[in-house]
Amino acid sequence: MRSTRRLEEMEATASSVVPDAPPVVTLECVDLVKNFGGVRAVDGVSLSFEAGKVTALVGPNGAGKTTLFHLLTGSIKPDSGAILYRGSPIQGLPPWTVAQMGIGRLFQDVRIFPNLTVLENVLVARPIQRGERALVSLFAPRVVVKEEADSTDRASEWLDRVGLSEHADQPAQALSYGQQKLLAIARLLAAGSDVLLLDEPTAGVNPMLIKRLLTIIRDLSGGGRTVVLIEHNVNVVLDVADWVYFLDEGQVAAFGLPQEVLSDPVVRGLYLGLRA
Amino acid sequence: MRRNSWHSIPPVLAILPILLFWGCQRTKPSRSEEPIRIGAILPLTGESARYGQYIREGIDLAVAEINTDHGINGRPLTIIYEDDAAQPRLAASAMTKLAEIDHVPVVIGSWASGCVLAEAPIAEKMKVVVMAIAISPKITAAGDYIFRIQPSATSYINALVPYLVHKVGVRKLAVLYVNNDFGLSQAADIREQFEAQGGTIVFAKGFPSGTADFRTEIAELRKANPDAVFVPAYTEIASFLKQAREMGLSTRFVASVPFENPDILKLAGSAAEGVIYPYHYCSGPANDLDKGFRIEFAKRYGKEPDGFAALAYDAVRIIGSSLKAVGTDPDRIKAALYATHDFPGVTGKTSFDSNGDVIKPIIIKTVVDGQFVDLPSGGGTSAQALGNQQAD
Amino acid sequence: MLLQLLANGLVNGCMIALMALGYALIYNTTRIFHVAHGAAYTAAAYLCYLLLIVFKWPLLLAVVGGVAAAALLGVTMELAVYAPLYRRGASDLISLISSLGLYVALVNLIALLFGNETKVLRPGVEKTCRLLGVILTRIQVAEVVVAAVLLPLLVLFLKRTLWGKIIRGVRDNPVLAEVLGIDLMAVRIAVFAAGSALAGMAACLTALDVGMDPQVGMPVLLTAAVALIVGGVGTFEGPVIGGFLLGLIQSLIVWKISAQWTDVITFGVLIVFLVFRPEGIASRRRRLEESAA
Amino acid sequence: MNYLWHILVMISIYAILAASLNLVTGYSGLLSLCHAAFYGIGAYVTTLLMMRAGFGFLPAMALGAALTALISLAIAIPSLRLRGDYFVLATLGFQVIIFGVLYNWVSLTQGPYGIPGIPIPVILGIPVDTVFRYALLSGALAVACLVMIRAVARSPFGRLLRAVRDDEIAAAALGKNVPRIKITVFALGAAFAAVPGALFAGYMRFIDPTSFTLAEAIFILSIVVIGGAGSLAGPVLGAAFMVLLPEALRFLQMPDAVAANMRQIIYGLLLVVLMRFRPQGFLGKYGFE
Repeated sequence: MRSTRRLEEMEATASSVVPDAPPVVTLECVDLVKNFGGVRAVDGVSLSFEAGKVTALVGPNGAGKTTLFHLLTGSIKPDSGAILYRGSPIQGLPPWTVAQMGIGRLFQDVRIFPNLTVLENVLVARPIQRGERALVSLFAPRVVVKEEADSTDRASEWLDRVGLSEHADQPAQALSYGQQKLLAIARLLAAGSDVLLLDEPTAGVNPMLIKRLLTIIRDLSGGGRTVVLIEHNVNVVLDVADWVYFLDEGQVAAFGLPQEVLSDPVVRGLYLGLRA
Repeated sequence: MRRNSWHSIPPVLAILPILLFWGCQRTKPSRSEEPIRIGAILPLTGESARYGQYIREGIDLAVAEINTDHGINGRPLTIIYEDDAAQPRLAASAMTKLAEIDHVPVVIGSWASGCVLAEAPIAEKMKVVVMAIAISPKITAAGDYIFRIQPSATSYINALVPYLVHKVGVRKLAVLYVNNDFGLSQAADIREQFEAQGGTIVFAKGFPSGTADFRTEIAELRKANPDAVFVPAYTEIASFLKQAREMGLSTRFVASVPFENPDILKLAGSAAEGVIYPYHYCSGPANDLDKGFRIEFAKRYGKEPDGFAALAYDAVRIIGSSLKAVGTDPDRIKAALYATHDFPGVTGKTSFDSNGDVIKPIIIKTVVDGQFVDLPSGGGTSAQALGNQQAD
Repeated sequence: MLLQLLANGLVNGCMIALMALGYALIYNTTRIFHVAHGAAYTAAAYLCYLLLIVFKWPLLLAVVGGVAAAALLGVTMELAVYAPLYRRGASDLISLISSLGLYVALVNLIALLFGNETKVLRPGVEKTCRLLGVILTRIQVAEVVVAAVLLPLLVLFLKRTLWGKIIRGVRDNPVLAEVLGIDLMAVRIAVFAAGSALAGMAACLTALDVGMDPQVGMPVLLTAAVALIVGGVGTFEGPVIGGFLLGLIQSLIVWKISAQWTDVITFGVLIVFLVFRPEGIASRRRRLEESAA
Repeated sequence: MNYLWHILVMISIYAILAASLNLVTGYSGLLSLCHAAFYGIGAYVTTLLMMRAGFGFLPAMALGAALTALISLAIAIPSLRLRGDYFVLATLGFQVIIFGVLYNWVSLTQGPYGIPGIPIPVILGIPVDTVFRYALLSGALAVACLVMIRAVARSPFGRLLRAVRDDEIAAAALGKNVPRIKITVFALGAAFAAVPGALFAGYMRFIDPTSFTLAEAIFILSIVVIGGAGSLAGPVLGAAFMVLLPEALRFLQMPDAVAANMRQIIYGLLLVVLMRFRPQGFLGKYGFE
């Protein structure tokens, strides 16, 4: 075990740092294991994420970070271990159920809907639309029209928030990569997710847009949401993260405040050394 | 690439309706010196195209002869061919087109029974006489305007079963039928007739049209050991016979109407020897008319006429004589056809019953030395065949 | 009786396996649902007919000609239709629809040139051999011999040699293969040639045995595709195993039920495999699409 | 004029078929080769209800649509977890199986004999007994179906379909129950395909399984592709084109011996050329890319 501290110690530290506000753990996983063929991609990982905080997952490529996101969102099923959302187990549930419970995800490769317009991308994300039922759309068009007007207003607000209103009617594939990331975030916001899992939100994005992105992320956690990000950019981690998990070879190698973890010599050797 | 609008539609789309309307304009109803047009709907493509081809050869020869002999009261006869690829949908389309655009009073065909049944309601409604060359018993009741020059499938069996039971002495019969309306109805008819005559059916299985490998069925047939195997099928029977001989199945083989097809002899070779089957057309010239037909046919196409060509030839001549007698009014043609009695055709004396079904002799034939030949005692007299017809 | 049934199934299985292996070569490498493969099959049979019956070539040369024609047609289809689509980055579905178009056009061209009627290459009764009560014609014996020689050799070749590795590499990751300096287009041409030649071989042998008409290609192709799925996509022994299994099953259907249910049951088997064991018999891995997100 | 009315009936039938398949293939990206089976089930159920249970045309058609949708569930539920080629193959398999059942279940469907003498539809007491009246009926039904399909396509449900087509993993991550959406659209497409089945049966007054083959399924799919997958007007235009093409070729003075094969060759080459140079069809926005 290479981790600098044991899990119990980590938790003790975590609560001792912020003594005044009792942390609310929204999402946690316990002893998660996932094998691919002979490879242990995730090897007994236990993590917990708090409401109103930004938690960063860092670690070298192949450390199992993205696999962890797959597991947390139900895209793949763990071999063993538990995932708890507000105390109740969610492992084994299909991805749409997990998403409906309030766990949203930004994909590393954004995964916008390229042939839909920017506005439509956001509209799709709105949860529980009656017009999304085929028979309602066929036989109760008035209900749908009213609902759509409302949805469009809300969607436009979110687009405004990420600064994409002027592109609303363009096909999403016409946007730049950075703009696509903003769109994907707007989509997440529209979905009303409580927990946001962001896989490398700043990768491939120009500094201007990174700034806008980070503001949004800070606002979100400030508003009480749980934000988890996978991030390679040290400055971003130092800038927005409240907590950092360092993962290596499918295990948690370190946990703590960003400055602490990122100044740990082992972490520096493993991670920053590689990426210097 | 994604900005598309109407102007990017290929111009061919615009051409289509123009072509269509041009076509409609082009074919006006005929005046008195113009040719008399009649239609023909045949399978000219697809799996059944060969039969369409045979029928066409008979039609073309008859038309050529009528036209060299002053046509229809001085007006030449022309045929407008339409393809149905043996698909009912296309037959219906072709029927409507012939009735509506070409205003034909008579349509010959189709060959596939399903196509005739699809044509029938349209022909009834638009008052077009249909002369089908199809075999299904269902066509009997298809409508007032629907005639057919080919005997119903049942009448072939009516002629075949007494021969099998009394002349050949078959007691145990196996049936291996092509799984379509023809094969199924033949199998059902022969079961009924054969069991009524005291025989037993020891094996009955279908196979999909186009099957080329019968070795598993043959292995079973060897075990079932029948006196004879009845195989109502198309050219599939060639493969069956070949493989049956190869695998040493030594029973008598009985076929149905489509057996008389030179291709089958070519394919099966010596394996076709001795196969018994019912047919509507003799091998030797049946009469002087037939002798002339065979000579002309050989001159024109360099081969012997097929039984379907002969039926088609008779059909055109019967229609031609009706046209000569009563003109181009479909109702009068219809009446003339119902009144046709013992028309001298190359396939024998031909009449129509009140359902529009043909009454004509059916004979039993076989293969000897690679030739289709008539069996002397198998019938051939009009009287006996007529008797069978009436029993139907 | 039972032995004869097994023998019939085996002979049919040989031909399905040849066709399926050829199809697998193309499908595994290019991911094209190559329906026009059926047209290559038909074309080979007809060219063999042309050479043997019309031009009176010797049998062996006519078969070689048929096989070569199939290979040539396969390569031509790749160069004229599929390669441009691939370069443009068109999806598999575009290729599928193009392939359907090719099939319709080619089969009707063959019908136009040769007529719609059934043709046989060896009319009349064939000489037979008897072994343990099983009767086989000489052509059937030839079918078994060709399959017994070709199939193991090819499967071993594909599993053991560099060529096999390249083909598998292209299948698993065409982009990576190209980065590694493999000439993707050359590999595609090679698999189209080899796969179509196998179809041509199956076509000529089957035509010698039972003859052909212009429509024979599609059912053979579909059976081969089912054999490929049942055996296991992505392997080379899979389609062979699947081919033999289908040959036996079809013989059994004819015996126990009736030939008219062959299609229904064959495709029933396909559905069962697609739903319950999509990786096929031979493959131990589950398909990637199934597990990865 | 009847000839033109007849063509209109045919265009109506294929327009509904193509538009319903377009919901499944164009909007949802599920390439299905069993649409002819649904068309056939619709035709048979309507026919049998009319002839054996004495139903009127419209009630029989509605029940036929419902039953077809139900049967489609049996196909959709096992097939929809398959992707790409595998899904295509599964639908192809079901097409062959359903054709085989229609063909071989003689006691119910009269199998290869077909069912002749289907009663003339009577709408509001008026017998639809001329080609003109039938063109009105089929035209009206086509417009009704197309309007409904348009409503579905433009609704949030339609948007969801396009989202699933573009990226089903992303759609699932947004809380959308992807399998249920696919099953719903598949059933909806099947239900709409039953309507032209009923129209066809009532028009031909004779049905047999050979009208509902794999070749027919491919034909319907090519209408969608040629017209333009994922567009609203595309299937109508495609249907018009594909129905008119052979009819127009009837008037070209080709030697008869080659005409029919030539038509098929032209049709095949047209598909190839279109896929090469205009994969999104005449009007489509989405080219399966």
